[in-house]
Amino acid sequence: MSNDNETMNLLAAQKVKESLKSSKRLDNRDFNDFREITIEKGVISSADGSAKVKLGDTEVIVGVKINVGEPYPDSPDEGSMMFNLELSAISGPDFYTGPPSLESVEYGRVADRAIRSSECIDMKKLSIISGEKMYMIFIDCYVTNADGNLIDAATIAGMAALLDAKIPKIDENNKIIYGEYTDQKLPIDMKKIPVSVSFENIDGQTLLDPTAGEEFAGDTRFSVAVCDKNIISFQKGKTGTLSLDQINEMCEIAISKYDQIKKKICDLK
Amino acid sequence: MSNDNETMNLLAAQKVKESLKSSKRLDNRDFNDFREITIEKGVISSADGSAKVKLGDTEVIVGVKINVGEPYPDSPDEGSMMFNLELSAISGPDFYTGPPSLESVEYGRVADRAIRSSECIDMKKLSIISGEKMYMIFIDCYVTNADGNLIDAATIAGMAALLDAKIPKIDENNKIIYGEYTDQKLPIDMKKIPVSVSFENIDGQTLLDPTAGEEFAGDTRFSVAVCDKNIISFQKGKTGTLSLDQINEMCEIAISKYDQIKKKICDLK
Amino acid sequence: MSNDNETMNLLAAQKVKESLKSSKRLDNRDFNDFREITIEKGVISSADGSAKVKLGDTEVIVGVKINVGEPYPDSPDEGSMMFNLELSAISGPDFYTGPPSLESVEYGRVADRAIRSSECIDMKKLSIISGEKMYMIFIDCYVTNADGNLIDAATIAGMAALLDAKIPKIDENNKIIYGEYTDQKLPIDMKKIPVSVSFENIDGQTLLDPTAGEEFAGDTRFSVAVCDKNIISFQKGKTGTLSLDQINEMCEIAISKYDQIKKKICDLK
Amino acid sequence: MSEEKRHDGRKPNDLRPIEIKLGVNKNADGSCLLTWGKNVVLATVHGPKQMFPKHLSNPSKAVIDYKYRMACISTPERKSPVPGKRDKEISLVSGNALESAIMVEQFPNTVIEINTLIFTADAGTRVAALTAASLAAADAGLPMKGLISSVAGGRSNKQLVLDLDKQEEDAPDAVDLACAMLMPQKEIALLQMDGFVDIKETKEILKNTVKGIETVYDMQKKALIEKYPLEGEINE
Amino acid sequence: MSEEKRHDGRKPNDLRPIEIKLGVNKNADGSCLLTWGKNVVLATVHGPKQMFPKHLSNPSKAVIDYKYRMACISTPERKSPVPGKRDKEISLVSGNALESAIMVEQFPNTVIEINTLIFTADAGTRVAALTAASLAAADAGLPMKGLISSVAGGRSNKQLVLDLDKQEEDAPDAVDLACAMLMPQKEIALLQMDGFVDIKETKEILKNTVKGIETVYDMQKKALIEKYPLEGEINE
Amino acid sequence: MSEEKRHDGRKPNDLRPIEIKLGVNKNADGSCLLTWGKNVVLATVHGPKQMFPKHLSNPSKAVIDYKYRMACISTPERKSPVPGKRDKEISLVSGNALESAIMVEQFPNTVIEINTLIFTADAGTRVAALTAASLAAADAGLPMKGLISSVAGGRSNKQLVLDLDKQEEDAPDAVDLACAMLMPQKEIALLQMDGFVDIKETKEILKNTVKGIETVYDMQKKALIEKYPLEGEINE
Repeated sequence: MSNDNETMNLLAAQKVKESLKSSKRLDNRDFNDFREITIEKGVISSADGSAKVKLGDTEVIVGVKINVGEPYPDSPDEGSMMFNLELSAISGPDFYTGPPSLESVEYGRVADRAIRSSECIDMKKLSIISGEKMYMIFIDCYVTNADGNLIDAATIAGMAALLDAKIPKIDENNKIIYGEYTDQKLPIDMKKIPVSVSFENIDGQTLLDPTAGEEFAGDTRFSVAVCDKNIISFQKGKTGTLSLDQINEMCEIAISKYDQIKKKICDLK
Repeated sequence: MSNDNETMNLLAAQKVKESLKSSKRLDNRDFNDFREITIEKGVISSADGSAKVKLGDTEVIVGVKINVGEPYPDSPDEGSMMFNLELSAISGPDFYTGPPSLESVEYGRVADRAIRSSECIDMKKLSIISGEKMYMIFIDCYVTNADGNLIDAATIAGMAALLDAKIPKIDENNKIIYGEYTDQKLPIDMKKIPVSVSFENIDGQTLLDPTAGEEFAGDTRFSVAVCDKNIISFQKGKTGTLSLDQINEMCEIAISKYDQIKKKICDLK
Repeated sequence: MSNDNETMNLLAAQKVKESLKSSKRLDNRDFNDFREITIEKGVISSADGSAKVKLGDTEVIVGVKINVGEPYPDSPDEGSMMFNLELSAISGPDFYTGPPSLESVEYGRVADRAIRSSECIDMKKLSIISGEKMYMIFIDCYVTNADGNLIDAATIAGMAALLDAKIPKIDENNKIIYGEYTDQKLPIDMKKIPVSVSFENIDGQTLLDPTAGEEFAGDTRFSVAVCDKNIISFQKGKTGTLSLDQINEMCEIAISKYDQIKKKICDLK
Repeated sequence: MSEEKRHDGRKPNDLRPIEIKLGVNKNADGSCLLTWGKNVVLATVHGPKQMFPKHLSNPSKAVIDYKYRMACISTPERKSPVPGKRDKEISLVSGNALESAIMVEQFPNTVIEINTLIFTADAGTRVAALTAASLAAADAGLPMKGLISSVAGGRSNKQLVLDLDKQEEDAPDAVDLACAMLMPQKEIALLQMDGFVDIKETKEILKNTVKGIETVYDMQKKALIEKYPLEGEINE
Repeated sequence: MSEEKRHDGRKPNDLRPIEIKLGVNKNADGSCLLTWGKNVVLATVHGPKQMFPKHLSNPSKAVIDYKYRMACISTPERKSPVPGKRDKEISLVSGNALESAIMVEQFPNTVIEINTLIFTADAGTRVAALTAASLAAADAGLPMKGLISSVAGGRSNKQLVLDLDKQEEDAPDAVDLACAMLMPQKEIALLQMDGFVDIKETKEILKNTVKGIETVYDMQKKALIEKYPLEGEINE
Repeated sequence: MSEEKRHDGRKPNDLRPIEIKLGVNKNADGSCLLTWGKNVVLATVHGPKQMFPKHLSNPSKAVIDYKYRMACISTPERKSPVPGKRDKEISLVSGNALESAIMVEQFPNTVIEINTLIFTADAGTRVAALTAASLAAADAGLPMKGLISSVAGGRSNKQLVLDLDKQEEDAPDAVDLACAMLMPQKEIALLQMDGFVDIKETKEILKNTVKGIETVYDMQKKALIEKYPLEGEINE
């Protein structure tokens, strides 16, 4: 039998808040710790690159497809990249399988901007014929279990899948030969790998890498993407507000997490 | 004044079941007989080929349009065919004029598969320039009165309209000259004409060519398309189940009906 | 706090009808007079031509964009024109921001036909290369305050924006160079400027240039577009009926209004 | 005005042949199959019936949901099945015209679905569809103040003519005026025109069109009386 | 019929390796991750729950809302995320098949959402999805008359074979028959076929397919018994 | 940081000229026409009013339905009227920001429609729209905890600047940070940024942006006090 989701969510939120009164997260994590992260590459044989990422009970699968297309008029010598995130009933009982929800649009665009702002992919190297042909990278992210912090999970999985991807062979007419690959990987600068770090603010306390329960308890999300010591994107989400000091503090924490997560992404074989 | 459709449908179903208790169909037909079939060709002057088919009180109109298009990458030397079936309020009170219903999608695809699997159209002969230009056949079926067994009616009408169709003239740029025709017909192999035979299962009894009332009374549809002694497609519809023996028996019956229906289709002038 | 629109509309209609009993419009206008018209050109710096028109409290903003496209097969030597009218919540509380409403489709098409039928734009002069390239004129009309008679306001604003428009420069590949303009205006024949004149029929009395309140009170709209002494389009709107005499009379009145409105449109600098 | 023969042999005020079949659609509450020259149109009426979603219904009258649709196979080039702006506008003004004839206030909170489907199109499809729809509404037994009768008039190749076909409509000087009247009251319920024509000719076209509408009305009456001998008389 | 080895070494009636994981999705009421050869499919079940808009619900039973979806990344060329006619048809017939197994009349006015998502596709995706969905429904504890077990049979390169992969399905003489049965009752709940095959071979393919379905059913039972030792027994 | 003049003569922390007109839209409950440099945006507020379909309403607060829309004519190339992902995201985060200022819990089960339409776009449209929308909400007399004031800061051509225009935003090293605050409480209600900038500069940009927001807030207050002499004071 299905549960009344809203009641369930309220109960979950209450438990989180109760525990926070004694400054404890339900899973006993430090406020500024990520949950356990596991990354598995090459999980989707039909994709040109793929990864499955688990962030605690949150699980996402990302596949990368490389096509050939016509470059945009304002960047005739560059390839393109598109990040698409899908939430459906498969992701959890709060979602519906149908036209993209506003949430999935927001999450996908935040992950897209983190990767784009890092400039980790050398778009110039993805040009085939100036003004005529270039490689288009499609990154499709499926949330297979939503337990909070989908933005960070999607960004990690997106980068892992991009690093896993091989460039397909093309024929003399610059059409993809499906199933055949060059020995080239995507032109990714390992010094520019982006890392997204998200927080939930609950009654003045900010928790890094929130679970779904913690997200139900809070009314303010903040995601900051970093690249080494640099900030590359911000996104405040939901209806709550934050102070300037809180923002600055979260930036510092995010930078302190960079090496840990980057290593996770880059050390994979 | 409009009737409450669902109540009407239930009443119709009850009558059918009552009659079946004494092994009688309401129209006194043998369980394995088609209703009277009339086929009229050339009914739509704006189409390149057309036919109106009546199957008892079920009536459908099919028009064929032939366009020029680019061949699919995986079949550069072949033409293409598309069967589209439309149910709307015009078809009957159970339908709504709007985006295609799931039912209309299913019926259209079953009729499409029957014609496609028969390989009666020589797709190679519809190529104009390899990899560049070919003839596209659009078959549009409008249900103008729904009284059961739309799949068989649509398939018969589709074949009759295809046999009626003339290939339009094209200019030096391979564009259609509307209203002018070559003296060529579509390359159809008269030995491969497909025939679809559908059954409704009501409390264990299977009735060939069910009326709408019989369809309301049953919960299982089975359609088998045949070509001479060959089976070319199956579709079990609706939520009921069938035994293997029932399937085998319906296949035999369908094959026994082939000559009768094929003759109807082919003997037209 | 928001008002119950329907009740408000009914009240407004009652006031109008009450006043009409003593043959008076609420704003004391003569039955056959337009409200004050103000036209301002060049109001949208991002458009190639634009105008804001106020007709009493009705306000519309029209922008013209000129693109390069492929001509239609049946007019290889001509440019094209498209008029689009948008009603949204910004227009008034009776409208909704979403897919185009039937009303906005009707208003836009009536304004489109008035301009098209006048043949004021020399479409042949908008051809660039016969059968390959031509200028496409997009006219987008936003209703920023709906107080009745949107059709006339949209038609006036459309013509004013067309007269304001400059043709953009194109490069050697016939692509628009955004932000750069030729010193050419659109090829518009000043002798063929169309003028639309609309009436509302309320209990047998016809009022020219109705306000929203008058439209709520009536059940019959009639729009006639004229060009000098010629009739170039009709549109009877809504569910009421008119007599032949009423139509003939409104045609005469519309023609008598031509010079006044045309002068307004053409005298602008 | 010269009285030259038209390309198909008709005189200026001749209509194309019209054939009316009532009650052709067993599933509808009312229906009409109408052939009008090369035009072929089927109209059905279902309702009044409950409207969903409820908040779109009207507590003081039935909503008329009129659909003007052209089959994909009705035009030389295959038409997309997705309705365009033209289809939507014609659906709106045709539904409005029919609403002036049907006693909608008798059926609050309901919807009356009127569907027209044009199988073959040769100009004048909107008036053919509306004429058929009015007959289908009468066939459905809906209480009506009168019939909606409709025809197009206009000009083609310098001649004022009634009921233009596609070839005439494509003339460079063509004027196309579609008109529907509530009959026998002779009230104009639909009027649309495009062209470039002086006021005198406009009035003449209108006058001719009204005459054509009377002819159509007579044919409609005849068809109804044939099917419903008694009611047909009462309708007058 | 020759008994040649198939291109991947299987014998004619061998299925590809199947792996079943139940309850993989913590948020769903029931779920199943199934790998079937190269096919990877996730199925989840949510409900019964209240249906919106209400007028689409059924006062005598739960509505089964089955979605067959292929991920954009499941095919060689990136698939559009917009469902096509094929997706809609498969969703309909698969939902119908499952409805024959679920006691829907126990949950009037509700909806049971069954979602399947194919991550990698290599022919036989509809039977893989349906097999997984049936397990997810059982995992959700829905009252069921039995399990839906499904497999495809057919012909490829003159040989009658079970469980064709994409390469076999692309053979010029390929016959593809998808079948699902309510088990252990052995009632056919889904049957679709395309090809060109005489009646004798058709019967043989059907017979083989039923055998394959029994194999799939055994694997399903095993997976359920492993997770639900007691209930698994009762299911028989 | 150098203090070079910008291409349009502004100093680094200068805003473009802002002009506010309240109550411009007679049909709306509240409205604001705002010109901000070359940007022109109209914002209207309708509601609270009943929400349809009802099952989407919230029993504990009003739903904020914020629409960020760019007119087809607002950009060099004609923009499609169909909203894209960017439009949807900005609508969501802007509506969230306004919700933090409006006492939505006073109006359960209703919807407040906030529509913004950008007629001319020259970078900074989302902050211009949000600033206008907040004024329109105040003009509508909605009970509010404060105003939402918004501005963008960033970097262009090695200089930290406020309120970038399109030309500055197109610089290769551009950083674009859009920020909105609930004022006078100084709580950040919207924050979005793209770029590549070290933490020190980030903090400086944030600090500058907050200063710019105070300037915008002063202009908003002034406009409200001018129109509503008494209420404006109470707002503090």
